[in-house]
Amino acid sequence: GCSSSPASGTDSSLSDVTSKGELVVATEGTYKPFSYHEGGSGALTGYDVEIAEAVAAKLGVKAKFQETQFDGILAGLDAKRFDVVANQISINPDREKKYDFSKPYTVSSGVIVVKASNDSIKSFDDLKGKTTAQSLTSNWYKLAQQSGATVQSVEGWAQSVALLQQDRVDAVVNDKLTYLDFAKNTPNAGLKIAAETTDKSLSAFTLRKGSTALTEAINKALADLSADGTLSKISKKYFGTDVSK
Amino acid sequence: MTWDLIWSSLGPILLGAVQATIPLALASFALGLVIALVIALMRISGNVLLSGIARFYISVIRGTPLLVQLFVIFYGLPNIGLKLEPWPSAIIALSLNVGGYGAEVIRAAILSVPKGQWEAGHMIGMSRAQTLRRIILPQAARVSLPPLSNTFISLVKDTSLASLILVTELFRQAQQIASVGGDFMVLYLEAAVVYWVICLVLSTVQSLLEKRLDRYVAH
Amino acid sequence: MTWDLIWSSLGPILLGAVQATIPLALASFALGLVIALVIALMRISGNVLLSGIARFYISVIRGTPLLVQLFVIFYGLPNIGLKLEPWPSAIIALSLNVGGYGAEVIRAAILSVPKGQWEAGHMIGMSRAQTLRRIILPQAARVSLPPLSNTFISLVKDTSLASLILVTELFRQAQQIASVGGDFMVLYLEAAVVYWVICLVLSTVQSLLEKRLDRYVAH
Amino acid sequence: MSPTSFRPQSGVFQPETVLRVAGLHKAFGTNEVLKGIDLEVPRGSVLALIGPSGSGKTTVLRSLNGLETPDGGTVTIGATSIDFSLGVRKQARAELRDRSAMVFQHYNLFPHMTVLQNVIEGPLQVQKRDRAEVVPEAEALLNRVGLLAKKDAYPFELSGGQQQRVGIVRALALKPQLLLFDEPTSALDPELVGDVLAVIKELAEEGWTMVIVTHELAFARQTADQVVFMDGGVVVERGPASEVLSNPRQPRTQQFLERVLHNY
Amino acid sequence: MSPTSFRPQSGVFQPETVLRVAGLHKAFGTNEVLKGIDLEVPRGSVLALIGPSGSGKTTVLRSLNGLETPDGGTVTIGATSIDFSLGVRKQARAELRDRSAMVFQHYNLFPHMTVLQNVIEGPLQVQKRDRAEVVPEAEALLNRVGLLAKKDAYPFELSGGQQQRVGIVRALALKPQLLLFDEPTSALDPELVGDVLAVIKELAEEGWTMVIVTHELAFARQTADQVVFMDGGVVVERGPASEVLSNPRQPRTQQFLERVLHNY
Ligand SMILES: Nc1ncnc2c1ncn2[C@@H]1O[C@H](COP(=O)(O)OP(=O)(O)OP(=O)(O)O)[C@@H](O)[C@H]1O
Ligand SMILES: Nc1ncnc2c1ncn2[C@@H]1O[C@H](COP(=O)(O)OP(=O)(O)OP(=O)(O)O)[C@@H](O)[C@H]1O
Ligand SMILES: [Mg+2]
Ligand SMILES: [Mg+2]
Repeated sequence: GCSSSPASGTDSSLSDVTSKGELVVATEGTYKPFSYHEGGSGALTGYDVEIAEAVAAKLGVKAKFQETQFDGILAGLDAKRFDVVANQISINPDREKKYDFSKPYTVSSGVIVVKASNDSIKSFDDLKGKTTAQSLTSNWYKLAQQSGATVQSVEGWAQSVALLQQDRVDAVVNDKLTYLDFAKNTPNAGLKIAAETTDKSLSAFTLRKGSTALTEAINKALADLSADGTLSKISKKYFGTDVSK
Repeated sequence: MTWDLIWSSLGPILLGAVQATIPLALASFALGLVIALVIALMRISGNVLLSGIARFYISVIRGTPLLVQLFVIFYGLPNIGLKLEPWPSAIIALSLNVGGYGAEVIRAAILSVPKGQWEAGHMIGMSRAQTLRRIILPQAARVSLPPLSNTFISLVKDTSLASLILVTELFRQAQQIASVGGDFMVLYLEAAVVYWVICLVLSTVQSLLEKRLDRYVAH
Repeated sequence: MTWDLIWSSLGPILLGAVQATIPLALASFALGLVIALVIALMRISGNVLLSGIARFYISVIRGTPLLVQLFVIFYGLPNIGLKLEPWPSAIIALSLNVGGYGAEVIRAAILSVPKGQWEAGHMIGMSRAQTLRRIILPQAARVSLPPLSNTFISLVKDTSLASLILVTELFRQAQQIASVGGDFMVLYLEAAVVYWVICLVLSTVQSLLEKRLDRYVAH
Repeated sequence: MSPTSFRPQSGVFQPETVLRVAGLHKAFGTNEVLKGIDLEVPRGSVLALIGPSGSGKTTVLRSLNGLETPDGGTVTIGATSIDFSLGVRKQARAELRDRSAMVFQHYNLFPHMTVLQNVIEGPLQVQKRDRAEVVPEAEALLNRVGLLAKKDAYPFELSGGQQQRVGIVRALALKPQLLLFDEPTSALDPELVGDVLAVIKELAEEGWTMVIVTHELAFARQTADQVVFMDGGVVVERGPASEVLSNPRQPRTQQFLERVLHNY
Repeated sequence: MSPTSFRPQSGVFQPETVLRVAGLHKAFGTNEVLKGIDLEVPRGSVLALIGPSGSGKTTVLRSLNGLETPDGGTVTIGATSIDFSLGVRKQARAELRDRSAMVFQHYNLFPHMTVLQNVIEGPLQVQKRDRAEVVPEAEALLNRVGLLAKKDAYPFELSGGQQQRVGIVRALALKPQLLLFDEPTSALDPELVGDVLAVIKELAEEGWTMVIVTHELAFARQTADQVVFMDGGVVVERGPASEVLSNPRQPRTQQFLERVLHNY
């Protein structure tokens, strides 16, 4: 709606944050390992959460997290309920029309995950005529569709896995990082990676259009955190490698 | 720009309504009514076991979220070897749901028919089943029409949950389109208007039906 | 292992029920009843404008998904400068919803009180308002108890949508826990059982209340 | 139309007594409502059952029509006899029901059926008779009570008196051996009572066997052969109509008659 | 108890005529139900309104009690006079209502209130009288009709006759200048009718001014001073009770009386 149009006049995005002393960050809270609760019902944590906290610290404010589903996250950003979204939102041209993005803090590729016994899918071209499951957040929707797959939207990763295991879909296209985390915690799931994209997906903090000052401040903070090794450290904690660039 | 979006998304949303929402609602309602009638009859039968089963069924259906019922049927049953496709799963879950809510409506409607009607049926020599079928149910039909049409209106909106088990209906269409650019507010409102129009049509049909059946209770 | 999960998650889920689901339902129901009464009275008032507004309100509330209503109040209203906190937003949306459904129940209950009761009220000199308050509504209360308790049971389950607007209630707790280990089937079932128990308690309260109020209609 | 259709059914087996009730007992919970009722109604005669409210009159009628199951006693209608102390088979109760037909206080017409449909429902659906035979018979009966013109009307379009006349025709169409009336005029406006009573009186004159619960004492005196006065679940007094109504011997009967006649 | 409480209210202004109705008209849609009704009831006298169903009797009573708004004509009760042809202010209708009290055919007691609460509701809530004064008065009235023992019972625990006596007490407790009865016994079992009629008769003897719609002609003959026979929305015949009921001059009156008396 009209709320996405840049605020006319001065950009108060940064001064608003500093004056109230907190950066309001929207996240799903149910998206392991990026944004989830410790042990299920403990404190909010995750890769995106920790990076957001580090960025807030650099800005000299506290990060205040608000958790809701993907539709609420973006609508809430429009409604000025949040300053920024940290939820592995991938940058794409459609979204860039409506939102400002920071510099990316996750660089990852997409993977096709299939059942271990499935040998018929080895590349994106093999998805032609197959059914894939896909969460609404992710950016791999188009890729799968362009490869000729029938794409089913699902609410999250856990359901994607159930659909695969029950042979209700042939493949799941998702972020590689999500799969790796899952495979680490659930070694006997009977799934495997069938193929990986060559394209990289870039995830970044998402802000309202026109939040130029805040975006720049976050970019600077990210650069600082990258320089002092914080990003890398957080990344290694969750993924064992540095995925922040 | 917003109008463009509304216009371009209207096609897929209406398609979702016509291809999934409406047929899903109709099929589930038809099947649900049969279940509701059976459960209602079990509930008012003198048999302790049958009425106990009916009570339990109604209590579980009405006491637990439809979302979970859908999930159990679609994702849970395969664990015991019963794998149903999305559409059958959705129709089963939704009609079981209509069965639970509708059973109470039908039961109340049957009980609202004056006792004298049962007696008049017996007097002319009818059995219990015959009296029920020819005398009581036609009168109960009129009484249960308004609450049943409420159940149907709820059902239309509840079909949106079928998106969780891979049925791409009206609401899912709106969500998918919205998730690309993030215009959830616009698309949800648009979907809401479509639901509203469907419900308005249903209400109109209800009024017409009520008028036709009115002689059944005017006395 | 599954039992461990159920056991360890029971605490947070019950906490969600006690801290959010139940208070949210109670507050919304109380407020919703007031709205329902006002709308019902508008609807049966002779005034064309008032009853038109009431009809429109009921039609919109019942014809559109609650999710969208919540969405509009929480994410839409800030666009016109009205920014409400999650809890007030949830209570407003849910009570407007109860108001729409409850209005029809209360209206039907008022109309079900025999006309002679109005006349007896007028005969002893009461005004319309006085008759309504002292004679009609107490009798309508008993009639509307079962359908209102259905509305309440639906409301309890509908509170789960409040998670969309940042209220961490019962179902959201289950979702959070499920998202870590992927055991959504187990946790959804667990949540369903908790809802069911809440609904059973409500039904029991309803039966007790019905018995207490029964003299109001026994005649 | 032929007046034949208005005559009682003649079976092969024709005992002189159409109805015989002996020692009928019935309790609702601990409330003993019938404490041994004996009745005997010869073919073609009319018995008027009178008594205060709650005395058990309706319960007697309902027992005869199989709507209530007595705890003890025997009921014989025509060739069917049931001893309720033996425990009752559903079958036996249904047979009893087939031999009698009842006219209710509140008519209990089927509101979703036209007048004609109300009348032919039993003969068609239960007795499985031929439509081509049933409809003319029903129309003849309706004509007889002055309601042929209303055959396609719905009950709610009729006055109470008209509805009750349909109720009577519905019972007649079943061709029962015994007609039962439970206060057939007490729900009617006073000016509508006359029409219904006139129809009943004609039926009596045509030789139908009937048991009538009524508070219309003048009517009972004129129409009934026998009057039975019940109170508290027992028969207090019985005898020829004129005798019981004009010269009651029992004090309870006298008191009741006085109250009903409101002698100011 | 003091019999005073059972006496009609005496105002300061005491005209000889308590009720005067002139040219009362009322149509429902195109159905003209009252076509100019004139009535006059002197203080302490009883008027019985009789006539076939649909003749407009109830509509007359309801107009007097402000439950119906006539299209034309004047109604005067005591000091209050309303000309309905001028268009009616709510206020005037309420005043009319305050001067009369009605006893309904179906009692219309408040089912959620005890007998005593039913009786004191009007005096307390509407007339804003003192509870300490109202309750003893109500109890005295209940005692008078033999129902003091039932004061804490709910209506559903009473027989029809008892309920109707409570209905009468509820009306009396309002201390109206005019009592209206709409077929007060026609919903009652025949043996319960007597008690209610006896109470009404006593009220007549004590000097209450009353209009009674009734089909109990014997009662009307004994109790009423004046009988008015209505048919088709007009007064067909009027006069002293014994005259109209015993020697009706109009053929329509004769016909009606015949039907109601069911002369077989
Ligand atoms: N189904 C029932 N359950 C319990 N008690 C009943 C039932 N039917 C009748 N009774 C009781 O049986 C007694 C006799 O009732 P019945 O209806 O036979 O009397 P009645 O003589 O027909 O009275 P009335 O003139 O009021 O119709 C009453 O005390 C009544 O309360
Ligand atoms: N509210 C109403 N709307 C339309 N028509 C009405 C209404 N009330 C009464 N009538 C009609 O007015 C006429 C007179 O009715 P009213 O009740 O006054 O007659 P009545 O003499 O009291 O008859 P009864 O002896 O049956 O009580 C009838 O034709 C009736 O249908
Ligand atoms: Mg009876
Ligand atoms: Mg009347």
